[in-house]
Amino acid sequence: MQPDVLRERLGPILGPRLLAVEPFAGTAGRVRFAREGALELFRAVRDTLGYRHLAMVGAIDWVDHREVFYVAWSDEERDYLFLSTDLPASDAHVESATPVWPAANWHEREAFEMVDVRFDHHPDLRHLLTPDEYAFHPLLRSFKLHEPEELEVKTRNV
Amino acid sequence: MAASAPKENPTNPLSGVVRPLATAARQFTKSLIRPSTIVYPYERLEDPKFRGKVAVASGRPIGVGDVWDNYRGVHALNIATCISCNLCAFSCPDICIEMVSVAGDDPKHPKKCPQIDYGKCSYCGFCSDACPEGCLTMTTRYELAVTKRAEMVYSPERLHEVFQRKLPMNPIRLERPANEDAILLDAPLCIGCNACARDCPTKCITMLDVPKPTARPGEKLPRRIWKEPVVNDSDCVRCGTCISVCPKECLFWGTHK
Amino acid sequence: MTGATLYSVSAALSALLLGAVASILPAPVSGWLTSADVVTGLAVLIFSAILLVASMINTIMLIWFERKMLGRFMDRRGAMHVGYAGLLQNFADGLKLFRKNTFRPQEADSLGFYAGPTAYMVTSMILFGVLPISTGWSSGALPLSLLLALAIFSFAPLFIFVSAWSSNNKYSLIGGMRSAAQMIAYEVPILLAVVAVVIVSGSFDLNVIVNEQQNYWFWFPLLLALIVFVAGMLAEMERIPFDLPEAEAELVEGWNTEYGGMLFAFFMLADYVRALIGSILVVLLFLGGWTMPSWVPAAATSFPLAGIFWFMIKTYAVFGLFVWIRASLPRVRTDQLLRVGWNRMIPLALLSIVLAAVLVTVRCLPFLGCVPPVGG
Amino acid sequence: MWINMGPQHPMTHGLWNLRVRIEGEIIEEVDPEMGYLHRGIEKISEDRHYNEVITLMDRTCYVAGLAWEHLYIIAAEQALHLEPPERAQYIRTLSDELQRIASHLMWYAAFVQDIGLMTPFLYAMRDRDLVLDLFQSYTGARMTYEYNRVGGVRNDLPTGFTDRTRKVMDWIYARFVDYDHLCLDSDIFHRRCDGIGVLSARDCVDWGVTGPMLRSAGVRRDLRKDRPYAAYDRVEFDVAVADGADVTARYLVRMEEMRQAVRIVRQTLDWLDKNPGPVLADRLPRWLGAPYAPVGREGYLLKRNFPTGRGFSSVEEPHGEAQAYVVNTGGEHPYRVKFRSPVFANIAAAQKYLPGYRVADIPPIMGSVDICVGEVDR
Repeated sequence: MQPDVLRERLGPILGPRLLAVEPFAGTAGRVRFAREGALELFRAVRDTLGYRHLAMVGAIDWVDHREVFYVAWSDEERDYLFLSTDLPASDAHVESATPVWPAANWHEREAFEMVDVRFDHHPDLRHLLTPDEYAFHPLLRSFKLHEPEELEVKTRNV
Repeated sequence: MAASAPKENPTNPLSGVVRPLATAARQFTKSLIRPSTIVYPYERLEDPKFRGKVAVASGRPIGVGDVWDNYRGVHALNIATCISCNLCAFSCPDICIEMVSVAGDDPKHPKKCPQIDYGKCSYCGFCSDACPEGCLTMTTRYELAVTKRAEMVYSPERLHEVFQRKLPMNPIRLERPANEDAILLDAPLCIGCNACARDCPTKCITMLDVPKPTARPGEKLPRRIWKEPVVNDSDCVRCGTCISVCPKECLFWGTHK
Repeated sequence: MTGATLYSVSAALSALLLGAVASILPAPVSGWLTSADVVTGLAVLIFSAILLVASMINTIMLIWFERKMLGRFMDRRGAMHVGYAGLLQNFADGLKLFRKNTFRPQEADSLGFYAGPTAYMVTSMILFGVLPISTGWSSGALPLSLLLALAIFSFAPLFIFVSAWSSNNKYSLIGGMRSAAQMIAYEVPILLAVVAVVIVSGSFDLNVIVNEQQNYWFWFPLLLALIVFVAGMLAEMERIPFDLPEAEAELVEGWNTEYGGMLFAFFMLADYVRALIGSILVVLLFLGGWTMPSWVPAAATSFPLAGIFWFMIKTYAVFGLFVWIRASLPRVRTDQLLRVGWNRMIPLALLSIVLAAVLVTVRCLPFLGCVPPVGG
Repeated sequence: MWINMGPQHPMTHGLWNLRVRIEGEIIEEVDPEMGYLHRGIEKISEDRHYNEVITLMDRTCYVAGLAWEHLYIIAAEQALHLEPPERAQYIRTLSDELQRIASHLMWYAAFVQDIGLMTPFLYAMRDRDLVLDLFQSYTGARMTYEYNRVGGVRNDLPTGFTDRTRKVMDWIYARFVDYDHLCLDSDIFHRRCDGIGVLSARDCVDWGVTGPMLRSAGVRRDLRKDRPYAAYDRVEFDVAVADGADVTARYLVRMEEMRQAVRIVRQTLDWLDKNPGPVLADRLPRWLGAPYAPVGREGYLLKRNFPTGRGFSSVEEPHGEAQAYVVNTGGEHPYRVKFRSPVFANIAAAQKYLPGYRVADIPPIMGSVDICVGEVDR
């Protein structure tokens, strides 16, 4: 499925909330959309275009804004589709994809704890990999790694 | 062939018990004389007797032969040929290599050689790949158990001891890429301080005189030594020491036009 | 009943010892020491000490035997380092466990937690006093020794359940309940299979049962009973494929999850004691006990310890069969195990009783010879 | 009653916690808790040179290191606009398939132990050792290979390697019969494994389940066929599919995949024998080529502009479909690396395929998922 075909088929459904469809090697295209149309887009991508399998959900911290991306796979097209949306860093939230793709559950939990993106109407938005009381979001750019010297372990024998 | 249909369930419980029993018994008879185990502290896989044959059946030792040629174990360092270029330390992803002084001929300018902390080392081999002189290589030695954390740190002398044991060494030497970058000079910035030539581990930088321009009236000439570094590309190991010691940041990586 | 028996040896030893001690003591004490009661009492003590040491050494050797044999099934060597071919490895393991601190979970019930493994161990060890090993090498001709042995053998689920419950651990509890269910389910077919043997031999006395097998061993005519008995014993001993109570894949270590150090060693050792006893019972009931095959020359049969020699060979061979099964079969599931126990094993055992009755009626089998008259 | 299976539990094969609510022996509800092995590999990657991330890839999945290296390398090469030489592609294909055999043997070993069989565990580990010997002979390590490089692979195959590999493949192929004798022909195996852990094809797709679990439900999907990468479009093989979607079906799929892997390995060996050539792209930028540039030097990148790019790759890893997403903003470190592990989704679907079965069924079912916690937690 070519990017222009994607634009043709998704345009009428999303209208202005479809921002751009760019070619992206390794996938059918990169669909950029405004977050208001998230759930409609997911439904359209799954039911109309046939991308039934959600491969991954991730988030990137671009300091000034955050990007959430979704990768879906279609058995008919034998290809991936890349969806992404930009969220303001101060108010990073987007509709959860779990009603459409149950597979999004854990991926969104991970994005929530790592990049501090909230997913509205997620059934169970807890931390996945870090403890519940962990107050940091490790994959934000503001989270700096320690220099190895600082982590030097002092032991009795040394 | 593609869709391997599920085999029919053994309907007869008796045969469903007899087949596994027979298979285990067959292995039992095979390994009665000599099981495939290699009794490790007494027999070693890297022993020559296990080499050069694919002996996999029970009753004979397992070994695929020559598997130790590329092995990445403890490093061996030849202090004599080390040029203190720092490339190993820079290429180390785990920051476990530190350049420390070793006692040498010249007490005033001690030579710096890598010291490796095996508590951090991941044996990736990037350092020995990066070593331009082939003096830091990896050997087949893999036994490192010690009782104290400090003993995990191998000083250059200890690494040299490993080298002197003449263990089989990793023979892989990587080719330099054809289009690798060279050291270029941003000439107007240079002050001719000789720092690069002084610290160059291969001594491939020579300071050549540049003509001192005659000052026009009213123009103030920069205060500098009128020399410029020239890099001999064939000798250069691309360690970047000159770039890091340059006080004016006038040296940089690039390709010749 | 020729030659020395274990009791006669210990009685002689006791008389010798007491006589030596009495000779250096004043008259009233020495007279009391050499009196028949004291000599007999010490003889019993020596007898049980010898029996205990012999059975413990055998149990530990059994563990070694299993480790080495399982190793060969798996194309490896088993224990190799301590002693020749790892012979002393289990002693080293035992020493290590003995030196370990035995701890008790805070919420565990103290009495049950400590009493469970001890009672389990003790009841298992007592059995050695009941089982005859060779002619005269038993603690006496008990007329119902088979019943006594099986009764003591079936104490185990109680103690396992007590120790599991008092560990206050969910895995232990599940393991204990499984263990109790499984052992009770397999008690019944085992007893029914034994009934077949009893019908043919006409006695509950193990000595008599063995003597009945002089002409031919019972394994062939009572094959069905043997299969039921071995399967039931596997379940009783909690060995693969019936080791659900301690199925380590789902229940960590089952009912002994919370045990460490010497208490764990008690469980481990008692498990192997029970394995040894299971093998001995199979040998006694079906493989002719200490009787020798007919091809053994007569000169060899009269050798003093020949009976014990053959007995041990058979016992270890039976245990080797258990190891072989362990090496090749996966573990079944609880519900399947219980279903097999109640739905398959009991009918098979009943059928074997019928076959035994037929055998007693017919009395003689082609190629094998005749059963001696019942009660003989 | 809630019981915690893990984080220290024989069933888990790694560090994770399966919380199970049981009623008697029947599972009512499950709640997997992950994160015990979280090492922040995605975060560390942001602070590392492109080639240095490879050392992390071996540790992401410690039983399928070469497959994960391959996954990352494809994405990184795409982000950096590089093309590896053809011989390197074949070597990567060979490595992937050898790794698939090694990983599936590891799975087999762990799985049979879950149903109480100890003997095939050692058979599989012994035969896996031979594959590890092969890895050692050309990558230099048995577990952490660090063999792929951006733009190719580190070194060519040693002499005599192809002959040795053929012999080992013959040996292992013959061994598969023994494995089937001990499991598939065993009555108790079928009693334990038939009809448990069923996850229908529709649920598989909904929950993002991939790999042998998906193919065991009858869905013929394999990235090696659907979107061929490396040299998979130039070798012949069949996709292993089974019906039933239960534990036995997964067993059949994996065994068949190992047989197909042997087939692919033989073809790549034939090609590699005939076509010598370079294994590392020669037009690498200095800072990616070997030997490696000092990465700590700031002066280098300040004065040059590098192309930016995004790389997305997907690889049929032994456990399923893995995806990597690498964002290159022109620095010497990747800006963001995101990995998607197949086991991540396969465990997330546990609430679909575990309830209704018994506690004793948990080990075989979770064993048939082939869990590698390293790549779930990353």
